[in-house]
Amino acid sequence: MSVVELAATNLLSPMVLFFVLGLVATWARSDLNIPEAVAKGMSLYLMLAIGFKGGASVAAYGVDGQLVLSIIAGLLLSALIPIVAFQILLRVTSLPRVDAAAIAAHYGSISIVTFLAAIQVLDTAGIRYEGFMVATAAAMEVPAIIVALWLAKSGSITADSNGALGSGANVGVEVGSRLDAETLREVALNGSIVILVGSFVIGAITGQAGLKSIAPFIVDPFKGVLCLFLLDMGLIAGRGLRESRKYLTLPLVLFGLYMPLIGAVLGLAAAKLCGLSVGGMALFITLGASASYIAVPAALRLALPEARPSIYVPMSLGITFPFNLTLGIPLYISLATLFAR
Amino acid sequence: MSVVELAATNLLSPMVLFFVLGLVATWARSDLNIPEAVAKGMSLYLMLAIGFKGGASVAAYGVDGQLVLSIIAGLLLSALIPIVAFQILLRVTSLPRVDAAAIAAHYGSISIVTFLAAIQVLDTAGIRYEGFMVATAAAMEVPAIIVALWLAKSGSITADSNGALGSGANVGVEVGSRLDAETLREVALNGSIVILVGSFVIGAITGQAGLKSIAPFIVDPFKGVLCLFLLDMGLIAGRGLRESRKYLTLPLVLFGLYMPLIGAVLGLAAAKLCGLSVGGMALFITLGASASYIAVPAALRLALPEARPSIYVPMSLGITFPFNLTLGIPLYISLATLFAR
Amino acid sequence: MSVVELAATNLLSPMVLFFVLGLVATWARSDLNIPEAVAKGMSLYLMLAIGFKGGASVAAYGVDGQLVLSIIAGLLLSALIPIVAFQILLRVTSLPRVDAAAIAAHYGSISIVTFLAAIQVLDTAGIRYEGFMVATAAAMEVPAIIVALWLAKSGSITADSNGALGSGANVGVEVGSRLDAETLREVALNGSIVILVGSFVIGAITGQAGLKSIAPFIVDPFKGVLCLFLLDMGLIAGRGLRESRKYLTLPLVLFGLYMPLIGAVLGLAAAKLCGLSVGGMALFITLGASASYIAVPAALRLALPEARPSIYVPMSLGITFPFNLTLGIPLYISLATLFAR
Amino acid sequence: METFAKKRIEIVVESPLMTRVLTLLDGAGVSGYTVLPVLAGRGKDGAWHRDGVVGRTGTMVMIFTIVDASKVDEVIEPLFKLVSRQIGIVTVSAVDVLRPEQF
Amino acid sequence: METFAKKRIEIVVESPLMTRVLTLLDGAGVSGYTVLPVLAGRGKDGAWHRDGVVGRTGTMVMIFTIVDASKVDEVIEPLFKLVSRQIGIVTVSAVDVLRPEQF
Amino acid sequence: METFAKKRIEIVVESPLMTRVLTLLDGAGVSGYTVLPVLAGRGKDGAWHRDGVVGRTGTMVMIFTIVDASKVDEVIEPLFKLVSRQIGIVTVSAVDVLRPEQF
Ligand SMILES: Nc1ncnc2c1ncn2[C@@H]1O[C@H](COP(=O)(O)O)[C@@H](O)[C@H]1O
Ligand SMILES: Nc1ncnc2c1ncn2[C@@H]1O[C@H](COP(=O)(O)O)[C@@H](O)[C@H]1O
Ligand SMILES: Nc1ncnc2c1ncn2[C@@H]1O[C@H](COP(=O)(O)O)[C@@H](O)[C@H]1O
Ligand code: NA
Ligand code: NA
Ligand code: NA
Repeated sequence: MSVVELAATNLLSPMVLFFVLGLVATWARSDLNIPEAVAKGMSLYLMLAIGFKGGASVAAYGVDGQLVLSIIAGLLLSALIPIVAFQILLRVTSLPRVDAAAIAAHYGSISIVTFLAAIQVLDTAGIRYEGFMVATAAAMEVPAIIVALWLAKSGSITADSNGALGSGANVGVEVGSRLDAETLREVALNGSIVILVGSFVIGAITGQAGLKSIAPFIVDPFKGVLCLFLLDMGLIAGRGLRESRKYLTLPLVLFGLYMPLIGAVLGLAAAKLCGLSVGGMALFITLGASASYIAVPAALRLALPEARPSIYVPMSLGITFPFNLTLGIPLYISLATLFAR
Repeated sequence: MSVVELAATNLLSPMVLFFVLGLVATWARSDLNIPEAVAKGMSLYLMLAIGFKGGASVAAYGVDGQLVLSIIAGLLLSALIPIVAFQILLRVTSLPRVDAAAIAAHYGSISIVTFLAAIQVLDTAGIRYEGFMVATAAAMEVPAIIVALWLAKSGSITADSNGALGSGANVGVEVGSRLDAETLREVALNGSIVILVGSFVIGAITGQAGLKSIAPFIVDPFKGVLCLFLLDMGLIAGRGLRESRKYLTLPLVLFGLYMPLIGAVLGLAAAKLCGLSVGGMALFITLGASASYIAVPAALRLALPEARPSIYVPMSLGITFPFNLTLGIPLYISLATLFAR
Repeated sequence: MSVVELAATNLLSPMVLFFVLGLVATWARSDLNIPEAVAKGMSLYLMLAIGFKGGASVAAYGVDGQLVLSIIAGLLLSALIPIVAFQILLRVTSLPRVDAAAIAAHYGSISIVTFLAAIQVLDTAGIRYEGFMVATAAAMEVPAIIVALWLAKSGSITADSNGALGSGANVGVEVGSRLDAETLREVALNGSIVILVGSFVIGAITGQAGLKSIAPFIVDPFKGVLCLFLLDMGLIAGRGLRESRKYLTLPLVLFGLYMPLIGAVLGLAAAKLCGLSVGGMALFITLGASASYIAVPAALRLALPEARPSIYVPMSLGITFPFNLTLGIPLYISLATLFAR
Repeated sequence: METFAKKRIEIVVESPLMTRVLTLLDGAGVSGYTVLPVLAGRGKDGAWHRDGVVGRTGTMVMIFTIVDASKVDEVIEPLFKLVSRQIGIVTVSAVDVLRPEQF
Repeated sequence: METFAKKRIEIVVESPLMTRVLTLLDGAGVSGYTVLPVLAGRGKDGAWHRDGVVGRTGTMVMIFTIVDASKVDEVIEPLFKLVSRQIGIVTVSAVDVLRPEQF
Repeated sequence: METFAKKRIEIVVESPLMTRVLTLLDGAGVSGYTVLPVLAGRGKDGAWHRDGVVGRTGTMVMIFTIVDASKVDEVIEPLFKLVSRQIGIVTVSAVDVLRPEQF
């Protein structure tokens, strides 16, 4: 399939259309909303399912050095992207360094829903991928946060000697000083990582027999649940965008569109180094391109409270996520196909 | 199947029995209850599923003038029934006009769960129906509210010149004055309409391929979810009845039983005019007979706060809904069979 | 299968592994948690499903005296176990009599999730069981509570003449005086009994046809839902254990491990008397061995507020439940196999 | 606008007892009450710490009722008798209302 | 620490009206507000008793806003006009805050 | 019934900070606290308006603790230090309790 065909198919898939429905509903100011408990339940379900399936696939096809290699590549990628993003942001925007660092953290980390959506497209297109990519995804959640906090700290010193930068946010004396052991533990063991990795391990232990026994729960309805979940994502993304319009300057909006492409290229390089299959490459590229909007914001509220969520959340959720979901994924798959072998 | 057989089968279906279990549990004052978030989630699921299936069916069988005709007939029916209901209520009860208008609004609008239940019975009986009836159902939600507000307003003038009517409720100076553009928008774009119509459109776009991809989520478990949902409906209907016993005079209870029949006859006429199939007719009759208990109450609390929810909610939910679910639906299907062709 | 094989298979089943994941997550102090509404929804689903399947199976195989016999045996067993447990607790611990009675109530009553887990293991091992065991389970929920309240009351008199026993808890003048008709009604008609028995009856009425129509909801995804539910149980058990460490003395921990075995032996005797099949025996043993942690605590907070939940809840949920889930069930099935015929 | 002094009685109590408390308030003739959900808590029973909803029994609710000062003792005495044996607390504070006849 | 006296306006109102009340508060220029979910309630309309959430319309929310005493009348008058026709109550009480400029 | 004057410290704070605040209260030796869920809110950070729970991070909780007047400063100072850098507010008000030794 050409990239255009792939994009067209993707744009007309139930998944993307339900996301668009959510955006439209917010735009029309409908009161449609999905209870938080239900959304949380679906999100746990999706992570459990994807983790388990990944584990079961590893059990079936065996593990080799590639798993380890790919996890290491993921860790490095997650640490590298924020540095690139930070440098760009400092150049193209006049944001305080804390805000730039905070945004950078999001792009280094990943969006598991984008990852899920990419898997669906691969499945539909009949392209296989390495089951251990789930573990790689989990590994990429945290390093970006640590690197970004270090960037913010260095920023704080700069800000002290350069008061002008501090305007617009209370860039403070203690910036970056709060990544204590406790916060690190909280971030590294946040619920989504634990259920993802835990299910991956359980899937790997119980293998195909285990998968078969719970397939009617985690495999068959998966795609439908994802549609309902994406409807909620559309609603939230739409609301976030409306609330935060005033903070999103043109340079920031553009950054939200080209930064995933930069992440994608870095992800492609990493995947190439690991020698992954086309599907695995497509997923690695997607991970590089995707931006977090759950784990990272929660961590930054604790560790970098000076950074403004009204900027970083809508950038990741309102701009980059929709871009990846609609156009990004087909593009990344085409990229992978192009560069495979 | 004769109407008696149909009724017997219906009364002993899991669907109806779970509803009865809910009623019994309330009557025995059990603390059984379903969390609101779960009930809301199920309700979103049911509407998404029914909308999508309707749309996919339209995609498969094509659209013609009938869709448009049937929507127009639905709009008119929804506007006509409240007028009939209002006149009856003024004659058989001594309710203030605001309350009469409010009740009338409910009977002009529709109950999507009654509609779902009718579809299940048709499916079980192997009777086909037009997929676009979902769109007709959505179209019928709102007109009744506007007409009823107009009736209430006219009532307000009468009430001024005839103080006696006003006793029993603060029929006020400003009655009916609150259907501003904002309220109208809220009503027309309430969550259930948006997800129903949105899913219908998505179903129509993605067609049978889309349906197939999410069928394990929206088709297979549908009936079971509906059972659990009806258990909750039974619990709520039972509780509502108990709370509101004192407001439900005999004339009101009787109205709750014969008004659906009047709505049914009007629905039959509309269906006949549109030239629908037996199944489509049965659904149109059901829509005419059913009474709203979600969208209309919410709208009336905003636009007609003087009307008492302690009367209109239990009438619709505690009397008409159980009647339709148990005896009404088999009757309506028999009616449709009788008048088909 | 030998007991060791059975235990090994069980310990490596997705069900048990997800429970362990929950324990591990708590132990690592992850913030992983499942919204209460979702957990409640799953629990309703599991009870509806198991009740319905039991009823449908009774409809298929017919009812005879065994059902009645088994219910009577269940009632007696539930009344007997607390007496045994109480006597032991008075001897091996220095707990006030109210606390001893409260703990005893838990062991006489049952854990429906343990029951579900046992059914899964039987299903996996291909061992059939009597569908009416669901009714027996429901029957066993309440008698233990009444007996335990009576034990506590007798305890109160003793405590008056023996002040020393009262130390550690405000064993009061009115202990045991609060099992009025209202509380009894609440306990006997608590939500889980009503949905279990109600679904059982509906299953029995609608039979295999009814079961078939909702099987994609209540049969196919059942095992998967149970896994997610057990993850939540693991999280809760783990948290409860951590909170209550200080109250759990060694004698209490040991009691939580050997008391299920005593209950198991009594359950075995009861099952033998009723002449059940191997599967039915295994389930009866499991019921005898399992301890309540939902219905009984709720009832005791009303009827025996002096007893300390910080002791009885973690004993049942944190010690006995994990023991039964992991080692108990395989043992009970082996026991049943051994003593069958 | 003129306001009128009333009292707000607030009760945090374990969920199983909610119905009992509401029945008591009904009996005491209060004009109404409002029940709020509680997410977490800690008290002398220590057990309900943070996510400490062990087996869901541990959940609490918060009930408040606005009454005339003259009614406080009447309501609070049986209430205190009920709640003091259970897990929970009772407080009273001052509020102003707009329509005194409503409470 | 030094604290400053402010007023807390609290509104319990049926959910469908929430948006209207918040828009009103926005218009009245309050510095912020907080909305809490309500589990159950009873009032003169009696219908929302206990689990009495008939058809979900009956759910309530509780909104509170902390304002300067000088602002109370300004906020409370339109508020009272709105809420008095609906199911709901309004109360005012005294609170102390740390940063007076925040409210 | 005799009642005793105490203080109620109330904190509305973004959810990610909840554990920190509770640990702080534990450390300050309060006798207990209660945490209520929050549905929506608006403040100077404006972003948490109405359904404005952007990506769930924006949810808030409300924590209150009842303490003796003599303890207020001790609790409120570190609290204020913690909360002031975050999204949230702190208020103090007067309440009466029945059992002074409980708080
Ligand atoms: N000092 C306090 N401030 C606020 N809430 C409290 C306080 N003490 C107890 N509570 C609440 O009341 C519940 C029961 O308290 P207790 O009976 O002391 O265990 C706790 O779980 C808290 O939710
Ligand atoms: N006296 C009261 N104390 C506390 N809450 C009340 C009181 N009266 C009414 N309410 C609350 O306000 C809601 C509406 O009251 P009403 O308009 O009187 O029906 C009730 O459902 C309660 O949640
Ligand atoms: N004046 C106020 N009255 C009530 N709640 C407020 C007020 N100001 C802020 N809040 C609450 O505190 C949260 C954080 O406020 P802020 O730090 O000002 O953004 C808001 O989301 C509201 O829930
Ligand atoms: Na990324
Ligand atoms: Na109708
Ligand atoms: Na037992």
